[in-house]
Amino acid sequence: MSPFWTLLARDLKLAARSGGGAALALSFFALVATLVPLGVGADLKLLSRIAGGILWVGAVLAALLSLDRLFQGDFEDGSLELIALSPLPLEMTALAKIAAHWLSTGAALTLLSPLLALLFNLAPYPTLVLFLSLLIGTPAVSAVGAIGASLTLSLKRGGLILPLIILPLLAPVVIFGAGAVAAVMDGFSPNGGLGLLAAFSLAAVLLSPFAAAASVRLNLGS
Amino acid sequence: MSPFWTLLARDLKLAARSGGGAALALSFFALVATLVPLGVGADLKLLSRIAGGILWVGAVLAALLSLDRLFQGDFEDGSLELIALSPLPLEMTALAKIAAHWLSTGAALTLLSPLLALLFNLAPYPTLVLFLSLLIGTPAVSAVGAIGASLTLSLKRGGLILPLIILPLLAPVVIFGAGAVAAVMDGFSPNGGLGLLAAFSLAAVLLSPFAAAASVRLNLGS
Amino acid sequence: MISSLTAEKLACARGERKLFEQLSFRVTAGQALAVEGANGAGKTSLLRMLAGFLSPAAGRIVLKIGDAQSDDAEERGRQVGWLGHHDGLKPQLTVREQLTFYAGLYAKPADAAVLDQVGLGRQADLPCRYLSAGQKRRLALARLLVSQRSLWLLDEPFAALDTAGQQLVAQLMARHCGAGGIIIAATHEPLGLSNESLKL
Amino acid sequence: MISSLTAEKLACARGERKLFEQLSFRVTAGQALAVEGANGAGKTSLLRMLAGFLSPAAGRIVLKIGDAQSDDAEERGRQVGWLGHHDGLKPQLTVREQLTFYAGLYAKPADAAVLDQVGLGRQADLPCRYLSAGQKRRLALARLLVSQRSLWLLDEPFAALDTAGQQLVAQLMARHCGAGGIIIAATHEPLGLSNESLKL
Amino acid sequence: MNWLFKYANPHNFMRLSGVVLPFTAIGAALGIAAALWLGFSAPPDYQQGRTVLILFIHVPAAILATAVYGAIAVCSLLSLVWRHPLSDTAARAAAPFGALFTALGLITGALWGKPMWGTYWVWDARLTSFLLLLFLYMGYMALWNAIEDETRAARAAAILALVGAVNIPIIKFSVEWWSTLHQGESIVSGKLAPVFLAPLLLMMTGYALLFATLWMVRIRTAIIERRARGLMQGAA
Ligand code: HEM
Ligand SMILES: Nc1ncnc2c1ncn2[C@@H]1O[C@H](COP(=O)(O)OP(=O)(O)OP(=O)(O)O)[C@@H](O)[C@H]1O
Ligand SMILES: Nc1ncnc2c1ncn2[C@@H]1O[C@H](COP(=O)(O)OP(=O)(O)OP(=O)(O)O)[C@@H](O)[C@H]1O
Ligand SMILES: [Mg+2]
Ligand SMILES: [Mg+2]
Repeated sequence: MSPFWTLLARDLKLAARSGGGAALALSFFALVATLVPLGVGADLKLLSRIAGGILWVGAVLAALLSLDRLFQGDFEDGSLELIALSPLPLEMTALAKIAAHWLSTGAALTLLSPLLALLFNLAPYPTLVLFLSLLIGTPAVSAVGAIGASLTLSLKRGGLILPLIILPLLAPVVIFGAGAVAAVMDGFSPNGGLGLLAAFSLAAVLLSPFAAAASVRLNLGS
Repeated sequence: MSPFWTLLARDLKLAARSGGGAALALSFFALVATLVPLGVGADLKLLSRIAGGILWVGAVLAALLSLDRLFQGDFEDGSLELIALSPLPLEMTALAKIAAHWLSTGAALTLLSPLLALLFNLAPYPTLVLFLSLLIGTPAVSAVGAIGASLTLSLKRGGLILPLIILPLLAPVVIFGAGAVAAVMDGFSPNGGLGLLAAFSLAAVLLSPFAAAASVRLNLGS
Repeated sequence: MISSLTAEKLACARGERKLFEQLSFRVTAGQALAVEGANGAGKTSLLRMLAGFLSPAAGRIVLKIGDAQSDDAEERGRQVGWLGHHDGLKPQLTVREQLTFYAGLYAKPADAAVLDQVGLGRQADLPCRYLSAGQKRRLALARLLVSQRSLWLLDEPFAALDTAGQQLVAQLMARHCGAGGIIIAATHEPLGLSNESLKL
Repeated sequence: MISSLTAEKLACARGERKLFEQLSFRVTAGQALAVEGANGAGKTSLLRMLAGFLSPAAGRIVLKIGDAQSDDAEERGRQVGWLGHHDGLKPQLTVREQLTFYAGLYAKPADAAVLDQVGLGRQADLPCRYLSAGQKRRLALARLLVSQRSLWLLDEPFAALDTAGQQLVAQLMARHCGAGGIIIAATHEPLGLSNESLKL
Repeated sequence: MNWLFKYANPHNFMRLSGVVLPFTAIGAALGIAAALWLGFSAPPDYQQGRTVLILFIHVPAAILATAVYGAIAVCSLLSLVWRHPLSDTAARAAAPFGALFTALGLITGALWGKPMWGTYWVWDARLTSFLLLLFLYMGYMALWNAIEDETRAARAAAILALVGAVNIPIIKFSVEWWSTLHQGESIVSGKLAPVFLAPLLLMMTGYALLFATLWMVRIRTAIIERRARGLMQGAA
């Protein structure tokens, strides 16, 4: 395996062991999706109306919950120094970590979403659009999140500053994603929204490794 | 200052420095409250309908985000051993930590809630009930959260398993809290819901220090 | 004042491995005991057992204070001054804040002169994140002094210290024993005082 | 193969404090340099500078490989074998997994015999969370060997090791120099080989 | 770039800003006073009544809020690419004012909304993107405060500011796509009556000069503080 795949595989393994990984992001997502109806009330029409928005926000939050340790664990125990000295450029390191994060959260959340949509009484077509929008949009969450995680790397309690930094940047993802679902519910085409989402996601994944690498480098110099 | 207050004061200081503390819990709360309309749509009538539920879920999530480090930071750097050897019983340690957490999250969230209620176009009386329900209910979130945090103490990535443990326990809080808001919006009295909430909260704060202390003790023996 | 600490036929099991069995020793006031052994022999485990974090797989630990004796772990913990592998420092707090915190926690006065004693006078207002490895260790020493406990459990007290630091530790240990305290220290080097030693 | 490493008038500032200035030295293939100094003198900072994590406040570091020389930090990093204050181990991974990971990351074969060499043969399948302080350090040593770098930067290589472990380190260092490698080590003890030394 | 480096080194900045400061301060005071006087003497709007006066506080605040973020982004670029030492100080000094202008715009807008739209808040594109801007400011300032080491904080904050700068147009655009209600562009297209336009433009100039004044004062304070610390360190 090349260094890139080695790192990716290790991050997935770490996520899977001891309290991380897909299963847990899923549980969190499912729990939020359950709590909201408990709070909002059982009106099925109301629920299906807000389903797209709530599930999108839930997915972003679920992904966020495991983001703050993306680089921090490696920083605190000295692994990050060793990774920085390896033949793998820091940009590729960031990309591997984004990919691992997406696989263990975003991808899993996407797969679970149709089931949760069922709880919200969402019709099949909007459900499909929700699924697609999550598939296209969640990589952007991991990518933008990686920037935030690398900036807050050296903060012991970065847990709360991270959302403050990245959530405003993620507003377009939520708008385009949930907007596409709303569009089909109102009888419009979702293509515009999904297209914009894809463009945002692509740009985020391509550019964020550079920003993340720069701020990791910065934090190593301490 | 007694050992109890010393610990409480230190935890507040740590929360305030470097990316924790009330300001950030608030921002997170406000951000979630902003993302939901972005996802759900701008319909003010719809928003005021779901305001109670959404704000309650948002408050629980904001409190949760800083919970996983409640004991873990002290565990990893060896402070917890030193605290355990101090004259302060572990039960009181847990209580101090619960209090510090509530002051730096729950209390602040409660104070901010009327402003966010404004964004959701919630009428004055339901806003008052929301405020009261948060005031009464958020201590339970910190208390139940402390149990979860102490259980997941030795897991490096407890971030995700923690919500899984505590969110189901917190379902009653959300139901009673948001329920009280919904009740007044439908013209009923909120007293029943608030009463149950107060009972739950009181029980949680009184009992959880024992559970938390027991599992801290367990984790120290490793 | 503690008069003695007795370990009776202690056994320690980690996972499926037995680290030691039938371990008995006795330390009386004013004595120091050096615990020696290869890496992984169980020195840290023994110290954690004495502090009450780990419970022994067999045997018991008896502490005698005056004439009263007890094998309660929690009670023993109240006598313990602990210096472990981890220093218990918060990167966000300054050296002085850190010391004041532990003094308050142990309900003891925070004596600022201690910082000069361990050679951190100039760093008093520096956040702990900026301390070097040895400086962190010195702060942990200061904390040990401030806690005013009589049963010192020290895990590799010389680690990370320069020559002057090592001499300081030896001197502090000698003074502690002189004042009737008890020291049990895990170490790979001689303690530099007249002490018993226990080979694991 | 590296032929030499030269530091020219290096200066290091942390916060507003100057740790050292006008520091120059040169190490050639097969040589070892011991960096000595009190706690907080700047040993770790110097090593971090040499590894390229910190940039010097003044001066430059030149690495000569064959006849080509360069002062690029990133390029130098690719030659560095690093043993820092932190071991870079994950509690969740077993000893073997940890070693295989670093071998893969450095694109080098994972030689299982290395574990026996550092005395961790029996712990190969134990998760790192269960390792003792010295065993962690031994695993870090194994990782250093597996990475097959020629410029070793070692921060207190003897820390936490028992006597046998310390001898092992001395022996590994001698072998590395014998094979034409370069070692720069921060230490409070003699390295146990014929080496230059630098006092901070 | 050379001219910039020449005038923007701390020493020259202190000299230059010392000369300019009194003028901007006086200009700000005059501009704002004149605008207020003109504004109060203007006839009440037939539709909005006296509440139209909020316009003079609201619009300049809203415009400056965005402009200040632009200034921070430019400073960040200078700092990251050319390692210019003063630009970090400048960026940090500007942020609280940007946040304040944003908050002021939000508050005055909300107060205005009650009589105009019957509610303090609606989820309209402009309002929402403005709220998000406030969060961006808060995140930016929080990051500065959270990292203790100043050089590292500066670079981290600069990276964040630039990422934000790329994203702000996208946010604005996405929010507009999502929902629109707020007043459209009306100054440049001349839809605003001259009686209102004159005081508004004066007020805008006043605000801008006020910001320039406060900004320079904060930068100067930061420079002086750093010098003092350097001296103390040297003495110790
Ligand atoms: C909380 C509520 C409000 C917010 C956050 C807000 C925000 C803004 C923003 C960001 C601008 C743009 C400045 C620029 O061009 O860069 C603006 C301009 C303006 N706002 Fe508001 N606004 C609010 C409420 C209102 C209300 C209720 C009115 C009156 C009906 C109003 C009237 C105007 C006008 C006339 C302009 C100038 C438009 C132009 O020519 O560019 N705003 N506001
Ligand atoms: N921001 C700062 N302000 C002031 N001093 C600082 C700052 N950051 C680090 N220092 C000082 O720089 C020094 C760091 O030294 P370094 O870690 O290189 O020491 P060392 O020689 O490795 O010590 P040790 O033997 O204890 O490991 C310490 O004296 C520390 O107090
Ligand atoms: N779950 C487990 N399964 C098997 N072995 C374990 C387990 N947990 C701990 N161990 C072993 O127990 C021992 C722990 O020893 P301890 O930390 O007390 O050693 P030590 O004497 O302090 O060593 P050092 O000098 O390296 O600090 C190690 O050998 C470790 O491998
Ligand atoms: Mg040990
Ligand atoms: Mg060091």
